[in-house]
Amino acid sequence: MNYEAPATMKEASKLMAKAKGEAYLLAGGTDLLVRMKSGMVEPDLVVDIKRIPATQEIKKTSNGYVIGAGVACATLGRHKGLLKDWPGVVEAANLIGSDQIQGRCTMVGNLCNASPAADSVPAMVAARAKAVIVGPKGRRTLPVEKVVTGPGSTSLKKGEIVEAIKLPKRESRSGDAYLRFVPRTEMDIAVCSAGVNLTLGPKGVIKQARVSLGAVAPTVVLVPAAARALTGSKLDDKALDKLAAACEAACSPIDDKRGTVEFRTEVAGVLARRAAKIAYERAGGK
Amino acid sequence: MTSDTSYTDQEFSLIGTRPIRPDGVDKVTGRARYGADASAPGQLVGLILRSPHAHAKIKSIDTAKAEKLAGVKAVLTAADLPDLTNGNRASYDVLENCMARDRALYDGHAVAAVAAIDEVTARKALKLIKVSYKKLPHVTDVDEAMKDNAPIVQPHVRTAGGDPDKQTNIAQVSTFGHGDVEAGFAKADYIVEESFKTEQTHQGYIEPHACLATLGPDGQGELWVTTQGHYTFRNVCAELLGLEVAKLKVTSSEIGGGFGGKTHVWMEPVALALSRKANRPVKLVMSREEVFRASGPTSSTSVDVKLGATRDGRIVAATATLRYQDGAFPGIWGMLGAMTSFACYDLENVKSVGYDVLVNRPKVAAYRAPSAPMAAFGVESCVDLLAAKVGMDPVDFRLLNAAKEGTKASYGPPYGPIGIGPTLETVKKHPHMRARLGKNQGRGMACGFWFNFGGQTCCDLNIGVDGTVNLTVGTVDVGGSRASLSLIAAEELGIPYESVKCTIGDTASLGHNDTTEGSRGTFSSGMATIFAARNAIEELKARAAQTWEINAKHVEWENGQAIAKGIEHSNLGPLTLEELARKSPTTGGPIAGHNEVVADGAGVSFASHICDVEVDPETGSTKVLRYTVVQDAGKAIHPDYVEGQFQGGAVQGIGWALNEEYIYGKDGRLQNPGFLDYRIPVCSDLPFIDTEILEIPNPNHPYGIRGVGETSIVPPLAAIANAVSNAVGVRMRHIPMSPPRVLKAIKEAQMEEEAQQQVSAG
Amino acid sequence: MTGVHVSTTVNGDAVEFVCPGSESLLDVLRNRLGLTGAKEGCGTGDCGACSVTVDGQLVCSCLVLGAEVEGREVTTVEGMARGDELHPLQRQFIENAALQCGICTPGFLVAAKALLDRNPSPNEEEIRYALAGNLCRCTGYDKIVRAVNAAAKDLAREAKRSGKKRKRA
Amino acid sequence: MLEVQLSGAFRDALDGAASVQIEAATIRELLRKLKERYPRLHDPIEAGVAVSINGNIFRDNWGEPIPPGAEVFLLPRIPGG
Repeated sequence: MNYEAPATMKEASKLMAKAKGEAYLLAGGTDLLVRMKSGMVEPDLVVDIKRIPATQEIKKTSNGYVIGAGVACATLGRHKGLLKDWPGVVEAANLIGSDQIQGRCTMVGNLCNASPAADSVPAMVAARAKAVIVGPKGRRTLPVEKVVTGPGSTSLKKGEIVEAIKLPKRESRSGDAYLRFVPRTEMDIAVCSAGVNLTLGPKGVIKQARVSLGAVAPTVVLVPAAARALTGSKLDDKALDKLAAACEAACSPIDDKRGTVEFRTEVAGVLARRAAKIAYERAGGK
Repeated sequence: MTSDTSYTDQEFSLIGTRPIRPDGVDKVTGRARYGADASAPGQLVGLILRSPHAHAKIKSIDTAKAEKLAGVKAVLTAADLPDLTNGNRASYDVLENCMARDRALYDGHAVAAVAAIDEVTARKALKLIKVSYKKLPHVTDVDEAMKDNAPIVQPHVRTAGGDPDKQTNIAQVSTFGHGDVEAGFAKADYIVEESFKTEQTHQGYIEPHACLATLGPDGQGELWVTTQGHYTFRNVCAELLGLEVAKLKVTSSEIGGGFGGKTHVWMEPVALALSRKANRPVKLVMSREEVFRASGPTSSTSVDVKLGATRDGRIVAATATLRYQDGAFPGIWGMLGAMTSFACYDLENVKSVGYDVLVNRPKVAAYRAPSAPMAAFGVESCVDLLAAKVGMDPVDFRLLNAAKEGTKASYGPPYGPIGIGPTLETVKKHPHMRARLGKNQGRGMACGFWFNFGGQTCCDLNIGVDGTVNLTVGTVDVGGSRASLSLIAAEELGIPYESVKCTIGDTASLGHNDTTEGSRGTFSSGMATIFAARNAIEELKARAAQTWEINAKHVEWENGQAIAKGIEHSNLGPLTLEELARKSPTTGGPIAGHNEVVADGAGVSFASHICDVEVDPETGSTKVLRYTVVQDAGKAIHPDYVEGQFQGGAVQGIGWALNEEYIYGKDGRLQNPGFLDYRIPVCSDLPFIDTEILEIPNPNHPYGIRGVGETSIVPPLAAIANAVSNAVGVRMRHIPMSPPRVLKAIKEAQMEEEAQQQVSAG
Repeated sequence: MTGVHVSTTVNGDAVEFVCPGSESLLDVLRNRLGLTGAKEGCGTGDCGACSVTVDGQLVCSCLVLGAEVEGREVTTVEGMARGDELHPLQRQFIENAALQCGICTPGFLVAAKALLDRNPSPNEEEIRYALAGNLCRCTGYDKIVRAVNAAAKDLAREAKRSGKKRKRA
Repeated sequence: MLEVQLSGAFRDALDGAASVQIEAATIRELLRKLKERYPRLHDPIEAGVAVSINGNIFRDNWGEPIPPGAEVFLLPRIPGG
């Protein structure tokens, strides 16, 4: 296996584009090395992008934030601006694994690993995050929910690399939250999860909402019906009931070692309710 | 007498104190050497190819391509491990488990092995081995395996004492008890009858199996291995490979946890055989996945319990049917379940029947008080239910029915002095029982029993020229026993704890020692150490007499020194151990004490646990809020490590109760062979675990020691089930009580309640 | 096989090694550099027995490639004691009987040190969550949490004392 | 004469008999005589046996004397974890 650590994204993209055999990008490596260990993948080439300076940066711009592909989730948790503006996204990223894993894992890696249970993805989807992709044909930007097409597969073409995640500018009177269910307090993969991002209008009425669910379908799902259930409400019980029902209706999970269809469906609704309450409070609602 | 095993009440100066452990610095600096930490010049890397099928006929194995790969030094199949077991079926089972012969019996069963110059090459070689399988029907569930039309796991197996012509998965049926249960139930005012299931769990030691094997064409070999019993490993490896026992030296490395799982050989004979074939040292280390798929977890079970009591709260009849799966090879796990199930109680009429059942899963091994936790889960759940029916407090109800000295145990013999009553009295008085509970919270308690064992033991105690002491023992230090044994030697000799250096001897330096199991480490090596020290004292007295030129009968040993007794010797000052040691070259040479003993008479042990939980009614998630362990230790030699055993056992039980389980797919393959989805408790899942050590001396040990290692895993399953049931108002009958199971139980109860309300409304 | 040549610093010492590109840092430490303090309990980042720090960041060395540490600073349990003086965490683990078999101990020590470096006075909950990536099967974690707590107090006392000294000087 | 109580496989081997009468002064003598007199006990005894004398369980000390009138139980030999 060849190991390369290029200094620029262009070089990295070129290496990936011309690679023969199995080639993988290495950011945090917390998924890739596990799969190498188990023999599930046997790379001929691994391209480590962490030596590319831009991948290590969190930039605040007039449009929000640009988070480099190599930024470890632990670093997000120490970023005061991000914590204030996108607490839901940060707490989702900080739920991935232990402190040890946190020191390595990245949101882009979490996204491109293309697991329906990825913790940071529902929060990013709810936040309208976008992926900045570089490839042989230049740069393009894609909503995060369009990157993953199924378990383990993405819409990225050969040689394309997600270089950064863009989070929009935080609107006033808005807030986000992410909750997942795991059997233990730490170290588990989400059995199901929910991300909620909402903006309030006057008098605490929800003006806009986005609700996403994880681990209840082949990919993370955005649930417009759930958003509609919240919009126009002050998050009263009726709205919450409708939210839960919409979430349950959007679930098409599987039975596996981590949970049953019934359990995932039921608890997805419970988590959406709880996350909505937190997001509402963060947005300044009561 | 130097070898009187009976208990004497005495004042101790060191026993019961908490000095630091002798291997502490090695273990906090990374210097301590475990199974995978040893290397030998020219060593090869060994890897094992494992069956991807739950049950399959092995039609052929083609190793030609692997053998031709550059860097491969040996490829091995069952053909390289001929059957030398001489009709000994138990030994043949071990051989077959190490390497499948004509059939792969479970997912993960070894079918071939390689040794190569490095891991990359060894991995490539494994891929080049072509095994042709014919899949056979499989069964992994214990109840399914007992059905008449179930796939047969081992065609030769017949139920012991049963129909000699009938193929079956039921290897053994064991009945225990006394009295007349039918008559007992006829007298009962209240009867409880329930069925329970528990899923398979693994000991989960953090150190995978690992060894470094060297075996030459001269039949001489060495094995460095993480094991609970290096002498047993030596005997088994020698038998399977046709070696002379004395020519195989086995050294036990530091052991990174065992809990019963390192009492059996798994891949060690394969490592030795690879080394013999390659004529080079071979290091073989299991991956975590291999540990889960192919070492020895404990049984999954299906248990029925029926209890009857009279209005005044006396249990008048008790029966249990216990079905335990043994994996693919016959074991005694159902029998142990039957023996332990009712051991806590004084019962006139009791009967328990244990079934040992074969399934296509890995061979079951001992796991800390093997088989007792599952039986206790069923029985202690029913005891709570029955107490409620009678209208008694569950602790009072248990106290009223608890076994005591003279009670005929449900497994047969009468008890000596025992601790079940005192642990319950302690629970009753404990502030934990009076702490307030909040919403969605519940409290549960339960009792547990384990036998404890002794076994063949020997040790050497050698006194150095400066009066320091080398104590060499043959039991493995799994949890701090070197500290306890050093305390015992120092106590007997009357010298400081720091003057004793305790070492675990390899098989060439001591006689046979049984495997360190059955909580026997401190009990039996402690006994041998006491006797060895007393033998050394006899010698020290003789040397003092020689020095003083008086008769040895006038010499006594007090506080680490020889004293000449009698007015005629008042001019003779005491001689310390150090002085005698320094004089030893001229008084007859080195001074030592030895002992070989069969340490029978281990004291049975009882525990009662209290547990508070909070259950999230919307997700079924359970959090343990508070946990208290009360257990009889006989005598706590080093209380830190006694507490450690109580806490560790309780937490293993908590994991088992809430989240740990082997999950098999329809294809009979293990779905979760890793620490990600086999969920052992993490630090943030738990509160501090409070402990209360009771000391009811074992009459059969000079210091009153009972084993302490195992009993603490017995009550948690039931204690937590009782707590969760009290919190949610629904009886939990299936362990682990994972969130999906708890939520389902809550929902079903709600639906039932609603249906009943509709009926009554209609 | 293509070997990668790596120059790095381990426990303050400059070291060089050549390893296959696919080899983990854990295997490099154990098999090439003779530092067997970090243990492989799972190889998948789920047990923390292989914990080390890379440029001060706590990681599972089984999930880092050896090739990645070019020019970095790696610290393992072997680098915790200063000469013959044990780190307060090491001392307190021994004094509190915070280990039984000891296989998880190196990982716990490295992780606990990373915690105290970042948060010198953690409460019980913070200790428990910071150590959630380290599995221990013997102790039930009780005495480990107590040892970390005691070491934090020791370090605070030491810091106070050396602070005073500095003032006096 | 001792009354030897049976349990588990030993009882099953003798069609459910709860006890047998036998004269023996040590565990060794007891086991030898049991095997001679009850050939069906041979296999279960060989598979692993422990003897309880007045409540104390012996697994290996076959030289242990059995006092007259002692309460004797034949148990399967059991391992631990």
